[in-house]
Amino acid sequence: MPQMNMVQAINDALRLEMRRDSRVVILGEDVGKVGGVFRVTAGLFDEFGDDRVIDTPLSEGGIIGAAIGMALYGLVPVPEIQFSDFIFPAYDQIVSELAKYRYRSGGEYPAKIVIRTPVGGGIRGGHYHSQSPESLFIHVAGLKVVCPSNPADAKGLLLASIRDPDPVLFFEPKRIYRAAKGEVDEGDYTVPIGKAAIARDGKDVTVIAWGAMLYECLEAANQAAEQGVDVEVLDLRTLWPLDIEAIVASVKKTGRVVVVHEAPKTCGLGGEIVALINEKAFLHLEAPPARVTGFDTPFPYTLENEYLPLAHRILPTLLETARY
Amino acid sequence: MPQMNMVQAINDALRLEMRRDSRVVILGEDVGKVGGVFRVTAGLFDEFGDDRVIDTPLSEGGIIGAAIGMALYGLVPVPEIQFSDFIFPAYDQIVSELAKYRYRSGGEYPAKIVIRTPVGGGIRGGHYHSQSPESLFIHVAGLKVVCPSNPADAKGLLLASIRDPDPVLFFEPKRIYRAAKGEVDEGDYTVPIGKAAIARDGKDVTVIAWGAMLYECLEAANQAAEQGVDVEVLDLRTLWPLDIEAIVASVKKTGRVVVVHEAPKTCGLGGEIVALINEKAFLHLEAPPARVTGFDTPFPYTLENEYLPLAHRILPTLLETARY
Amino acid sequence: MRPAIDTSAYGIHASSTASERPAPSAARNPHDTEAPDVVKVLREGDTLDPTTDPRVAPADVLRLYTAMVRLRLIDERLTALQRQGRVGFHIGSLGEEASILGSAFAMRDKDWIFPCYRELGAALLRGMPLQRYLDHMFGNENDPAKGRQMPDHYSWKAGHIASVSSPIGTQITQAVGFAWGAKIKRDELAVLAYFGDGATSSNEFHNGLNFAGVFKAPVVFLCRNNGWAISVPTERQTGSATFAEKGIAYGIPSVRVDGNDILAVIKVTQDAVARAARGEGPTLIEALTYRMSGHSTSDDPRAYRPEAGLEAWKELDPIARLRRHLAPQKLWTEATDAAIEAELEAELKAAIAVAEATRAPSLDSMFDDVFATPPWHLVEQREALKKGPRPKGH
Amino acid sequence: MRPAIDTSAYGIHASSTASERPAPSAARNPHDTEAPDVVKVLREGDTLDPTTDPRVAPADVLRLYTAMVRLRLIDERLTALQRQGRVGFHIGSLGEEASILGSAFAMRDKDWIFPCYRELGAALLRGMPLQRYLDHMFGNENDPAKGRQMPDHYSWKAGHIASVSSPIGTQITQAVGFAWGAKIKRDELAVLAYFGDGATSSNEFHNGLNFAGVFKAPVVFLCRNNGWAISVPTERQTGSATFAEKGIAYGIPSVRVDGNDILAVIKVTQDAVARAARGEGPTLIEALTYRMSGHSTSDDPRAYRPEAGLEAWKELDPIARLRRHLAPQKLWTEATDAAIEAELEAELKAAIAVAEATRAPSLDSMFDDVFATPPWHLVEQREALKKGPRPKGH
Ligand SMILES: Cc1ncc(C[n+]2csc(CCOP(=O)(O)OP(=O)(O)O)c2C)c(N)n1
Ligand SMILES: Cc1ncc(C[n+]2csc(CCOP(=O)(O)OP(=O)(O)O)c2C)c(N)n1
Ligand SMILES: [Mg+2]
Ligand SMILES: [Mg+2]
Repeated sequence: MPQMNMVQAINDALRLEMRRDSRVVILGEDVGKVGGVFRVTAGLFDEFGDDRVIDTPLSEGGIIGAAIGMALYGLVPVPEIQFSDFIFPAYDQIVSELAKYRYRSGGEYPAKIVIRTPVGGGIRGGHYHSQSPESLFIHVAGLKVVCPSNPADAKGLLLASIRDPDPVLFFEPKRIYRAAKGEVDEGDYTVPIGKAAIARDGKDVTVIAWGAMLYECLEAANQAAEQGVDVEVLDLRTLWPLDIEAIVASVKKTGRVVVVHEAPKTCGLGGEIVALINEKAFLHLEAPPARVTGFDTPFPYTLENEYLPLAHRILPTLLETARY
Repeated sequence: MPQMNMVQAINDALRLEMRRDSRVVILGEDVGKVGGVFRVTAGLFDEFGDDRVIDTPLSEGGIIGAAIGMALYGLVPVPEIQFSDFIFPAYDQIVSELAKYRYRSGGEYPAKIVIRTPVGGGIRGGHYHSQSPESLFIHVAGLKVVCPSNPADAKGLLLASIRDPDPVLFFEPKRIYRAAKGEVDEGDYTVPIGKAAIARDGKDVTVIAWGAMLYECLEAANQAAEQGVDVEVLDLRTLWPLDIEAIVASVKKTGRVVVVHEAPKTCGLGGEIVALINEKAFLHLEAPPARVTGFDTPFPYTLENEYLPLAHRILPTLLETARY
Repeated sequence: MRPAIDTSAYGIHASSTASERPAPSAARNPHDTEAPDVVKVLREGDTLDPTTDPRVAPADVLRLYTAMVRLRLIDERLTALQRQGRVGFHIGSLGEEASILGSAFAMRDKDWIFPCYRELGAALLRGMPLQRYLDHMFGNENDPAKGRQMPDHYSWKAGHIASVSSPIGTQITQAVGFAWGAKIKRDELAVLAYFGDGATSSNEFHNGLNFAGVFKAPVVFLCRNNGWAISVPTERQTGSATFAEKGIAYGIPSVRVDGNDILAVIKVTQDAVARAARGEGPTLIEALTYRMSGHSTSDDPRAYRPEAGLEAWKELDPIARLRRHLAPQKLWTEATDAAIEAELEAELKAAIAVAEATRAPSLDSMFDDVFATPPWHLVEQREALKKGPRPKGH
Repeated sequence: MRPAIDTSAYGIHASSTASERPAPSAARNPHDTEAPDVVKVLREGDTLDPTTDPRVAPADVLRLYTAMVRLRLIDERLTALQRQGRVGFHIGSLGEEASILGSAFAMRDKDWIFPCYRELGAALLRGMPLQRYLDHMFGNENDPAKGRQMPDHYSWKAGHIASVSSPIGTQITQAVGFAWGAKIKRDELAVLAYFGDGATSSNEFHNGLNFAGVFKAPVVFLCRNNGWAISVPTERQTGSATFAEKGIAYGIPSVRVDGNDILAVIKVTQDAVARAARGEGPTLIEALTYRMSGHSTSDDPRAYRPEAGLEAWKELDPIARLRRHLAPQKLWTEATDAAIEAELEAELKAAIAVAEATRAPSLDSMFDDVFATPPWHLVEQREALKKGPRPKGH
């Protein structure tokens, strides 16, 4: 199997699916001729032409609104939002329209699109090229939310997302776009939506993460191991609907849990996971579930590495929770 | 002291502050001549004129964007969004701009506005006249969020919000706009932002609520009392920043807690409150913290009373939690 | 301690305080329709302007007349049902029937319609069954929207009618995407997108027209300029002299039409469909008309506009104008309206009886269609709800 | 297991794959500036068009020339610093200096400027200290933005410069609200709002111009039409023939100007300020210019546009054109540029040295200014961070 980075794996999935299914179209800012500001759609314009890989005017609302219309017509649009920080001009189309279309029409009009967008910090992008807005979409009923942590999952999850009957927000952790490399099957395969993966087996404490922070958790887990704490690392992969079984199983095993995410702490997905664990495994808890997250401030530029929940911030919480 | 309903109390606060402070202006759809679709701004156009009570074009993004600009100039805008369901076209201006202005300019440009908007179900408004989007704003650092449950608080909290240096989302529970009545001081007074109120003293279980659902909790508490369960009811009043002290004190007293809100469960404020309680009072918990909330579906029309967390749905959870 | 719930308001309530307001503006002078650029067909007397006459077959003209009268009667009945508390809400089209029915008539069967909320007439003209509509209005178990949406938020895929949404303007961009999708697939069809004058201020008007202009999507944008967005008059909506000229900003040809002249509306819409079919892209139509009633059953317009303004518009009533055209040709007699009314009355009575007697949607149904298949959390929530107690009075 | 972090991308990376693309479009032909409606002042040779000449004092012309040269040199230096990895990012204005400096010059001191991200020149012309700017570019402790924002996202209240934001278009509506606020307060001032051609597609362009048109806010909308929005050419941005004509949709008078003719830009901006001062409201200016460099330090335009297109624009270089005007009058000699460069070089060297040597903002500072006073949760988060370990390499 060839080695690919995340960008290549996502590009591979898009190419494969566009060859297989002529209904798939890509639209967005700079996705065409230049292949996207991160080059994720590179080469697709050349292969599929301007009708299927479409540079649009500078309007996220227009991109998503038009994509919804295309979906109602029977196409399978995979719009790109250049940075997830710029998704908000389209927020009304996503939460008021896309999320509710199937429901409000009694099933007559499913509006299935996959919104691809780079997420998270790590490129010194400051307030507006670094945010992780997943919980702002998870709270809204009707959207599936996915975030892969490695090239093989990225390809398989994207193919699953495009073939899923429901709208999907597909968050691509830009910090590891090129840095995360691995073997990727060249063929057609999917990774199921709604299933987490155990990235590291452990028995003392569970850490739940996704995307770029997974690697920070693994790093912290290795450091914890040196101190005799055996950490289990769960890679959520699908952020909604959560793999609640995997979470509960792991927490029942370890009795201790830490959730890690880049987004601000308050009303982030971490809080929801803690509340769900309370509901489903309260009597198994041997320590208070903890969160290591971005702070409740805008995402800063110079102090980016102080803001992010990197391994040095995760480790103490892991140890505390394990030793509670 | 005169009796007022919520609409009258809010109107009273606006009039008082507009008389006191000539920087205060109101803008929004139908707020002027007709005094708002719920009549909350009735009479203000006549008293203060078209320069300070302004009917705008139909654009929430325009209303909030312009209000931010007015605030930068030195006015104190109190824009109205006709229904909180229609706030999303302005979401980018709120989360990318309003919330971050003071921070990103190193304090040079605080952008202080108060966004008033009716919230929640109870008027048979279906998907788009019923939602409770508070957690979508609480997650975003830089915004204060307020939701009163009675006329006296509504007036005092609105005056505090207008005088607060930070941007505030002021959610008005439309279900009780006219139904909640009470004595309201005609004079100038404020209710502090960030302070909860104990709406009912109790020792067995704490229920945390706000806005219209407070009355459902009180009703359920009365029914629970008949079954020998003594419920403490906390009215949050300010949704962010939370009165964490009041919450922790009550939970330490009862050891049991139920959070109630209209918004969908997942990633709602309830989950955050449960997670915070875990962090701050884990060893005091004698039962799993529970949530009684709207479901993770769009807000339905016919089955509105099945969707809402009314007393009949709150009571069983109260009893279960108390008897756990 | 638990206050009674206030279910009275989606919209405007009549002002209770008498107030000395500046005289409200007229918001669109009826004489605007006399401007030279406004397309008209019907002349006083029974003649038609031969240069613009779309030459609609007499049987079709009569069908349209019937549809206008029926639509008005249906509005009246729904308003009455709302006043009686039997239906929660209704938003009618009094005075705007010609704009709605003329434009819908001009679209071909294969074409699609993206309504705002005030174009029931378009759906009915396409054959949406009255029973389907009333089941929706009562939000009962047979409502195709499964009782989930407010009244007048229907959809009807078989009739190529998209799903009505409350947020203003959102359907405009979607209509453009739909039409653009057809163009990408090399399917020749056109899409009619309806919206009001207020909607021209929305983000989505801008996005929709901009994308349509760039990608030459085959869309007919029909702006019903009825003078008001709830209480806000058109002068407060835009600084431009007309809504039609907004097309210039997007390179989209546009036209103003007398929206109370059904033949003129048909003419300009047919021209727009022909442009779309020739691959020339979108057209913006501004139909000059007037919202003769309140915004909806929640609104009392006396609080913000003078009754006087209405009088001039009553002269221009689209039904009366078509009647004045039909009568001299003996296509209309006094008996015509009575017959239409009698027939409709029977249909309505039956449909209302059935709709009202049909029970509410099941609890289960609340959890369907959020996703294609309910995930674990919705299954859990559904089962918990079904096991628990029901609300009082259910 | 932890992969190295990729810090290379805010923007476009050069294409590595050779590809057979259709010839990229030119996006704004330089000869557009010859259209009869485009305002020009500078003629070939050293004469000025007397009908449009704003009659700027020679000393001011020289000051503007100096400012243009300095701006270009500063761009070059910042780009070099970015290439050396000393500064994280820079977005320059190569080729657009006249549009930026001419319009800023035409505003009165009391007026305000709402920049997009490419108008450093306007802030510098108003006197923003170079040290302040460089402290910001290095995101150090003295950065007035406290190292929180990306480079080139400054603000400067004392100079009436609003706060730069990344999301495209948001400043437009804010500028309108600001100007409208002044109007409500009966304070006579004007606001200059800058944005690019791409920004005309944003929600906020529509909202801003619509509100300004209705409320007659004293705003000068300056659209720098530089041909590109990153890789997207103007033909993909709008179906309209010009950006100026978008003003019609809002009832806003508009004008096209040769954006590389600094005197012409001054002329149309002064006219717009005069209109605003007379209470006549907003004006939309389309300045025809060209982005001669990549979008930013993250972009390599060779991936999407032919070098050939640049040649014609180099002929129209705004600095060279002003120089051709100054030289015959002996206001410019070869020595002029050398002197400007030498002076700037000394200033820059000193400022960079200080900025680079200044330490990063404190941990505490990360939690300030979210609110006026940090609530309990931020105090807790701050204290926890300060107690905990620091990241590697800090
Ligand atoms: C985004 C949004 N904002 C506000 C509203 C509330 N609202 C409903 S209808 C309406 C006026 C619409 O006016 P117009 O577009 O002219 O259509 P008309 O009702 O006159 O047919 C308003 C403000 C809404 N539905 N959606
Ligand atoms: C809402 C939003 N979407 C996308 C971007 C990414 N982006 C940054 S600059 C730019 C192009 C802007 O083009 P234009 O308005 O013409 O200004 P110019 O850069 O040419 O001066 C894009 C797409 C953004 N910053 N904000
Ligand atoms: Mg209208
Ligand atoms: Mg540009």
